[in-house]
Amino acid sequence: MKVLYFAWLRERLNRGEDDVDPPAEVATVADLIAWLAANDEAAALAMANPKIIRAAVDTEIVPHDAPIAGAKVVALFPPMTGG
Amino acid sequence: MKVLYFAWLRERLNRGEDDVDPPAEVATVADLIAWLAANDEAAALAMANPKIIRAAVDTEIVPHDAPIAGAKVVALFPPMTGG
Amino acid sequence: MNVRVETAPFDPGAETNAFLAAAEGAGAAVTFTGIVRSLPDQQVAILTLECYPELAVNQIGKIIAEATERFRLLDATVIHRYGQLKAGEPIMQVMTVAAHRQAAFEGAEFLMDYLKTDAPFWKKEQSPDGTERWVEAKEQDDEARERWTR
Amino acid sequence: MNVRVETAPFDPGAETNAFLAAAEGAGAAVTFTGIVRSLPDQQVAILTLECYPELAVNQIGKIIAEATERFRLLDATVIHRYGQLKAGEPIMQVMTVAAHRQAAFEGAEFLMDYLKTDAPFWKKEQSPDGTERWVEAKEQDDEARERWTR
Repeated sequence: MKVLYFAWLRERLNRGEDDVDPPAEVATVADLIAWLAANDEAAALAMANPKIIRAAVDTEIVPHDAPIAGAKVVALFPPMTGG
Repeated sequence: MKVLYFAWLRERLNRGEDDVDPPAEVATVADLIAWLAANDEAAALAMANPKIIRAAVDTEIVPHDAPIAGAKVVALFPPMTGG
Repeated sequence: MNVRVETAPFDPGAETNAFLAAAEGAGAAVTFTGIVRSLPDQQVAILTLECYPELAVNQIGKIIAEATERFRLLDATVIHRYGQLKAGEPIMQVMTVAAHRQAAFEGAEFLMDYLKTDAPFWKKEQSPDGTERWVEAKEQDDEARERWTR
Repeated sequence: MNVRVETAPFDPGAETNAFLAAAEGAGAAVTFTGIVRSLPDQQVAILTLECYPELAVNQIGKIIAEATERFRLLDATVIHRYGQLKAGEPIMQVMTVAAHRQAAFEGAEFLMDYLKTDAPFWKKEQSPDGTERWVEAKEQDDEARERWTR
């Protein structure tokens, strides 16, 4: 599974993406964020406040309780500031 | 004093303007409309419902109770449909 | 601020670009273009706009001044044609620019609502079979204008 | 309906003209242009827009589809750039066309409000002295979007 990072999340992690293979109990976006933070100090700091992280699974914006099973790409990013 | 007519008011009167010299007791726009109607059958028909006539005195839109003393140009016209 | 009341056609995009070029440092620009509409159930071959140009320039100038102050517009332009127009031709254009999008949008809507009811233009539609009718003032246009006084 | 997410500059007026040319029989067209703003007390030399293009195209397409149905738009286009932009450059443009002005205005405002909060772009401002800062999401943008769900 590919995980993409954008904006200050990308900067704080110092990378734009990860290739990960989380265990089966990592079922939702919230689980994935917690799992990433538990396995990486930079991720723990960058995602210390998961509430402000938005997510998309396979180019669909989803809430944190959305499942990630079978997902090819999960994107994590701060609130959007387009327009 | 010049009186200008626009849109269907102009068409019903079959003219775009009049040169008039109303007596002093014709003090307001409302007086002028009544005086024009009293002196001309086409005007009487066209302005039978004075409420729907709008007026401008010297290129300022005014209510019917506005004075016309000293005015050079009074314009009478239906509700506007610009934009 | 710029008011143009004229018979000649105008190029909507070229007007927008000229307007934007003059508005440096601004963040948000809105252009409204009114076009001669022809609906299947109400076909319009020719739209004739009658106008009292001296009063139109005066009224539109006042409306722009009010919008500029009220919404803190950095600039605003109104172009309004009169004379004979064909279906699909641009009738008029309102352009506003402001620091923020809400002001630019509200300024343009305010200008449009007032132009509909307070600018001395009168529309006459001619259908393809030659029938003519004066467009009646709409109550909903009066209501649209009234919302700004609430 | 047309969505363009791209790095290249665009010509606001030329886009409006192309959009209008495709919208025959319509009565009202609104163009909103967002421009890189530089205020005296908050000078911006370069605005960098980060983007997730695949998601942006997807999200903007959904937003346009919703606006088109809700406001009965005859057509709508969104152009949104990303990459490095200088002060005064157009960032993005929304265009709507409808039979009546209220629909064209509301459609454009709806699109803008949703683009601000639901399209995957992130703005970073660089001041003339080189200081960089990520633009924070504004609560008022969330509120602006919420008005459409009431």
